[in-house]
Amino acid sequence: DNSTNDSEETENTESGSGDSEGTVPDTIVMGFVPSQDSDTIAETVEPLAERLSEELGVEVQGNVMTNYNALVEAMGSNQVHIGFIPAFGYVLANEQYDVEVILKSIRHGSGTYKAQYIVRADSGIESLADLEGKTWAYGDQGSTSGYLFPASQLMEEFGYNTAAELESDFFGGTLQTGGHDNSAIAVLEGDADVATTFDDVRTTLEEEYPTIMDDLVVLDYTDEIPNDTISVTKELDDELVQKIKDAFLSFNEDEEMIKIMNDVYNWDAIDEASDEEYQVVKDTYQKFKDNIEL
Amino acid sequence: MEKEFTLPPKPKNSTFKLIRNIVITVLVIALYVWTFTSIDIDWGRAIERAANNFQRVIPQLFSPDWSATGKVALSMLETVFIAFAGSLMAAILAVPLAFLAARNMMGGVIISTIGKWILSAVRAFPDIILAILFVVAVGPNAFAGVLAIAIGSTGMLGKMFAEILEGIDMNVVEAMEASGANKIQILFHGVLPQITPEFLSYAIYRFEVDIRASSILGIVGAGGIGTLIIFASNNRNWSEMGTILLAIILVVTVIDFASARIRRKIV
Amino acid sequence: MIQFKDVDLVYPNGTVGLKNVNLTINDGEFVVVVGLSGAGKSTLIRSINRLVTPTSGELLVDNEDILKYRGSDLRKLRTKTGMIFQNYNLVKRSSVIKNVLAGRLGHTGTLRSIFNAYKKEDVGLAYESLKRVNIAEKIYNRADELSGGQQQRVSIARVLTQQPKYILADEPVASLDPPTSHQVMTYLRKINKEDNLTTIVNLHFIDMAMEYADRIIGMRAGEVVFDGPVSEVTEKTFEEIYGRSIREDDLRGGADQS
Amino acid sequence: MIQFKDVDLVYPNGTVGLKNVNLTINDGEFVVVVGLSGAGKSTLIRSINRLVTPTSGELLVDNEDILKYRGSDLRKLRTKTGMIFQNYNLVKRSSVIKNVLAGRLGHTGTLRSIFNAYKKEDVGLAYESLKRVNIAEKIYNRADELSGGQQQRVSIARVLTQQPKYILADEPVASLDPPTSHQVMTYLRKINKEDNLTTIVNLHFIDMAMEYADRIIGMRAGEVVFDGPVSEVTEKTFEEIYGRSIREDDLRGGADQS
Amino acid sequence: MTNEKKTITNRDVPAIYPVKTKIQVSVIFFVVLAIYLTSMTWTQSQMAGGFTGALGNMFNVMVKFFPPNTAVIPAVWGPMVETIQMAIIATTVAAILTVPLALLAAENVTTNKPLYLITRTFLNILRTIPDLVLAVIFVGLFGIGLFPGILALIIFSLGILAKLISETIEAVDMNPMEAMRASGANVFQMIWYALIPQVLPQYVSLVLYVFEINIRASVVLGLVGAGGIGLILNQQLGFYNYPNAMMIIIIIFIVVIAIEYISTKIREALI
Ligand SMILES: Nc1ncnc2c1ncn2[C@@H]1O[C@H](COP(=O)(O)OP(=O)(O)OP(=O)(O)O)[C@@H](O)[C@H]1O
Ligand SMILES: Nc1ncnc2c1ncn2[C@@H]1O[C@H](COP(=O)(O)OP(=O)(O)OP(=O)(O)O)[C@@H](O)[C@H]1O
Ligand SMILES: [Mg+2]
Ligand SMILES: [Mg+2]
Repeated sequence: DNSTNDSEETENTESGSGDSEGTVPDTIVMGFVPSQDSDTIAETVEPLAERLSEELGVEVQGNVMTNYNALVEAMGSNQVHIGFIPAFGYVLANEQYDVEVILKSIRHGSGTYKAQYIVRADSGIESLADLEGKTWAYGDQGSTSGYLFPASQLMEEFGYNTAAELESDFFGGTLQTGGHDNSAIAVLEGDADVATTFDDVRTTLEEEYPTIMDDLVVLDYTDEIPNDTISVTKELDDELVQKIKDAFLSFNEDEEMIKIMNDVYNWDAIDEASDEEYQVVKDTYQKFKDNIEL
Repeated sequence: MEKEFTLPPKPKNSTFKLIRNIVITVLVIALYVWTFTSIDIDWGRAIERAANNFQRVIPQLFSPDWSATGKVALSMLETVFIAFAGSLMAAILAVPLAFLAARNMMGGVIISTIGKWILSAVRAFPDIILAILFVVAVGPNAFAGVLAIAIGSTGMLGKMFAEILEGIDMNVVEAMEASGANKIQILFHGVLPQITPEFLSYAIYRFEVDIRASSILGIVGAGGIGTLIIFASNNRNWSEMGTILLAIILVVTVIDFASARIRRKIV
Repeated sequence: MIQFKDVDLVYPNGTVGLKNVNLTINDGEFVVVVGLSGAGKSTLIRSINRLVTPTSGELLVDNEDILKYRGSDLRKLRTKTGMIFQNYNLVKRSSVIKNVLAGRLGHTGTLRSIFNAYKKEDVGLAYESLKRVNIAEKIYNRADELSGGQQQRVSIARVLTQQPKYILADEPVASLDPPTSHQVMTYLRKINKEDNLTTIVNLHFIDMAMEYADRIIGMRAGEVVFDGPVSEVTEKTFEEIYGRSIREDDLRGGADQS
Repeated sequence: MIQFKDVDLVYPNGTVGLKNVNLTINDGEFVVVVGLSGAGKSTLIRSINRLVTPTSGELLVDNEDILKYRGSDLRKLRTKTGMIFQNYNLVKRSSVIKNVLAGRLGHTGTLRSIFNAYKKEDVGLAYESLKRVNIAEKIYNRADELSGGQQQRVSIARVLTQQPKYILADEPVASLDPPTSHQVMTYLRKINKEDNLTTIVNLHFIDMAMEYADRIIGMRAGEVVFDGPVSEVTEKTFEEIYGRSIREDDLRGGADQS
Repeated sequence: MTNEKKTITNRDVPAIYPVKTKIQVSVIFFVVLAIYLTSMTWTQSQMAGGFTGALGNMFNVMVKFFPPNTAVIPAVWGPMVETIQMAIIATTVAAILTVPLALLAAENVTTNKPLYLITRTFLNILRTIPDLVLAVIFVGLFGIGLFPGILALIIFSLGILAKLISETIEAVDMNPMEAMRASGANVFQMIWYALIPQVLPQYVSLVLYVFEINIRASVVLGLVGAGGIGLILNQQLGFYNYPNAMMIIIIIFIVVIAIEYISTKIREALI
């Protein structure tokens, strides 16, 4: 029912001017929600904002937020113009406020990543089918790699219509852990049999659990999940959007910038992206949207 | 004194009271039985886990990551500013609400009940929703944090202020009434002098609490200490968590100390 | 002049506070009301400035029936009757001068008083009043830094600053020791004489009542059981007021059972 | 027998509480200590059960110097001296009987008392004591439901239950009205005579002191300025105790400035 | 008198406040104002948009939460119960642990100065740790689940409770204690007979107050895997099911109100 409101909603939002060309704000605000599906997480976007400001000749301000609802809503009300959002957050923002994706991150040479199923090495679990009746640990139901993609894959493979059925009929039990690291630890400690996490959560835990690489093995991977997006609000002036796009893409040629992006956000490069690439996430989201179990 | 004695029989509580007490006792016992039997905790495992993890977490926590000091200090300063502005705003907003909610101020149980309900409603609103609302209103920045903290604290401060108001010496109010002062004059000369020190002291106390109300600041992108906590936790960076903890303990202790002195002065 | 005409007062819970009270108190009198605890002394005094409202009868102050007063009429009445309380009822945390100035609130505009912008004369008057009760040097002390007797003197100064026509004092010395009590009573008496203020005082103490009063009113169970000049008071009068039965009964009972 | 020998007491802040006090109080006496506020009456009385500790001199109770007592010695001393306070010092939210039984705490083991497992005799004794002050019917009432006089009687019952050898009463009637005061004093006197308990009472009231005491001790500024039987008390003695200067000075000052 | 009044000269009219107070108050006022202005400019300096449309924007988001979806009530029940149970256990344990700590931290009971100071400091440090940090650390230590959540709540409420109760203890009427001391009672007997009855009503009402705080704190705990209603609230927000989230908020509100009502009743029965 949300989608029916969309057009009104966006018209209502104060956009500064009724110009069909879109607006050029005095200060461009970037909102950044780091994805939990990555092994290090950035705390600041300061260097990026400064560079962008130089390139665009407009003041750019960057803020890191810890909750993507806040970012989505901020983009909806035009308080944030450029959002660094994980795929799932982008899908919501696009559905609610017609936010458009312009760029995506490239990590480890790829524009996508995968989620992994991890089990204990000595568990005897060899295939996804062996998971029947076992306990499943995931971070939370809003996590693309931790929940949505693996659940969708299992539902298709074993013929369940809703996630609720999957959880109650296929699995013996589920454990919501709040984070990927916690899921992996839950399997390690024997509280659960399988965890679904980003690839590869084990590296974050190596320091605390030195033998984790051997103790836990990857059972399987999910389909490809699109990487984090750089998205802009609909109201932003097209020309400006193009300039932003060019500016970001130019960073690919800039050694120093790539290093910053890599150090802080694990990004190797930035690539163009279009809404279609996120169709797979949209489809998955649709599957869960109305029957997600409380 | 050796002689026989009989105590008079204990007075029977009225049957209503007796039944009430029995019902309450039974309910409380049932509540505990229900809680402890139905809650899903494997105590043994938890202890075992703690023993295993102790080495992993605690030593790191107590060997703070000094390289993060600059970053943490900056966030802390930011947080202090936000908390100051937010709790001052809350302290002001809470005053009219407290007068509304205090039983001895506006007359009428109805008004005070409504006032209390408003305060409860404000308090029941989760930080996360407040944060979203204020980000939408003013964008992701420290000021959204100020607003979120202001509203979040208003509920608690209003409740405490109302309790202080209910405890004032009404004789003084009567004395002023007897000298022909009107309501507003009584408010300024009879009521306010009695409550100001406590109000201030609670406001300062709330300032301390707000410095710890960190999660909300992470949500709004205010960059305060809350963001750092969440990131340190997501990255399982215990030594940085140690630094953060140390910073908070330090700052709050300093403020606690200062506020204790201020409070002693004003009360 | 204050006149009670067939005044009754029944509290909402049914307790009878005043029963058929008829009294006339003339200007400039110094009247002491005595009676046991619960006799209705406070009720009598508080009726006069309408802190409580009699349920029937007429109560005339300066020939106007005050029982119908509301709002600003009431405030005007209270401006002209000053009241002194057993527990002083000072704002403990405010300074002495602020407490004394509070007596002028009834004469001061709301806005003025909010900003503490009292008229110069008012502040002067407050200071004069403090001098009259000999406590001017404590002007900036907080009220709770003073001893009981000093606090009561401040509260007298507050009433003086109010420049009332009547002073009502509800057991003004009950919390004080005898020498201090005498001192406070002496001040009250002095003011009564100097400014010709009609003064009505509730007292527990028989000897003190005799020493200071022009006229004594004895109350018991809401009724006036004695009314006359001090010279008419006999040992028997007091027994009547205090109820012979209470003292003797109680004691005899106690002695029986031991 | 209680003997003060050259007792001095200086409070940590330098205030002199007692100055060179020499007194002997014999068993069974009913002594009233009078004096102005701050004269040191409370200090004198509280030295006897060591709620305050004199800084020099000797204080013998039953021929032992109590100034060196610590720990259990001290508790034993306190068990044998019962104390009655101006404000009754009851636990307001506990029942009368629990308050009275508290008098036996000194005679009861910690564990026993925590579980309210008083000995049967103790409970009987408490009940007897309540009967003696004629308030047995209030046994299960909460202390704060009683009037002042009744509360003071409960506190007397508490002391009786303690079965002390000495009773110290620090202004036991200062918060009570005159008839109730007389009643409480009568009970104290009765107990003094019946049980032959040495009783030392602080009083503000001159007339009451004269009415009940065997012997009067007058204090001023920490010193004993009068000590003798009631018959020796003259109007002048009292003026000496209360200090003529204070009253007159104060008043004259006040009158000057108006 | 009347003549004198007319001759009051300026010299006779004192100021309402002594000069020193005036200066002090002004200095404090301006310092606070200065910090406030600094804070405001500093925090607002990052604000790009300004206030235009702020209320409209908020309203637009707010309407998305309505109408609350009542269909989720049955599903919310489980986690809500869990939250209540967590709060019950945590509050009970904290209430028990508070007693010795509060006594040790009360200046009028603990006459041993070093002991008092140590307890005070310990409690002060305890109080400074944010609930979120506690939850994160305990999840790290004990793994996910209700247990670390409960522990976090215990420590968190202990800090508040012990401080407030020690303050209550410091404010009690010491006279009954003196009376018992005068009759030879020892320290435990004094506490048991004179202190506990006086502190009990305050104690109960503070415990209930902390219970209420604990219910609300569990919303935060859910964020880090420490169980309770916070988990599903975040999840519903994450899925953009705002009407569901609103229903959850309303249920939390009802529970808080109910607890407040019950605690008022209990307090009335006790006092
Ligand atoms: N607000 C009230 N509601 C109900 N009854 C009241 C109220 N105020 C006083 N009373 C009762 O009215 C009676 C007279 O009370 P009042 O206060 O006038 O006595 P008093 O002579 O002043 O006694 P005291 O010496 O104790 O001050 C008493 O029985 C008292 O309990
Ligand atoms: N704990 C204390 N510390 C310092 N000074 C004290 C203390 N207790 C009493 N004093 C001072 O010691 C002097 C004697 O006090 P004490 O209480 O014995 O007088 P009192 O005769 O009982 O007076 P009152 O009639 O007011 O009870 C007073 O000046 C008093 O201020
Ligand atoms: Mg009265
Ligand atoms: Mg004394």
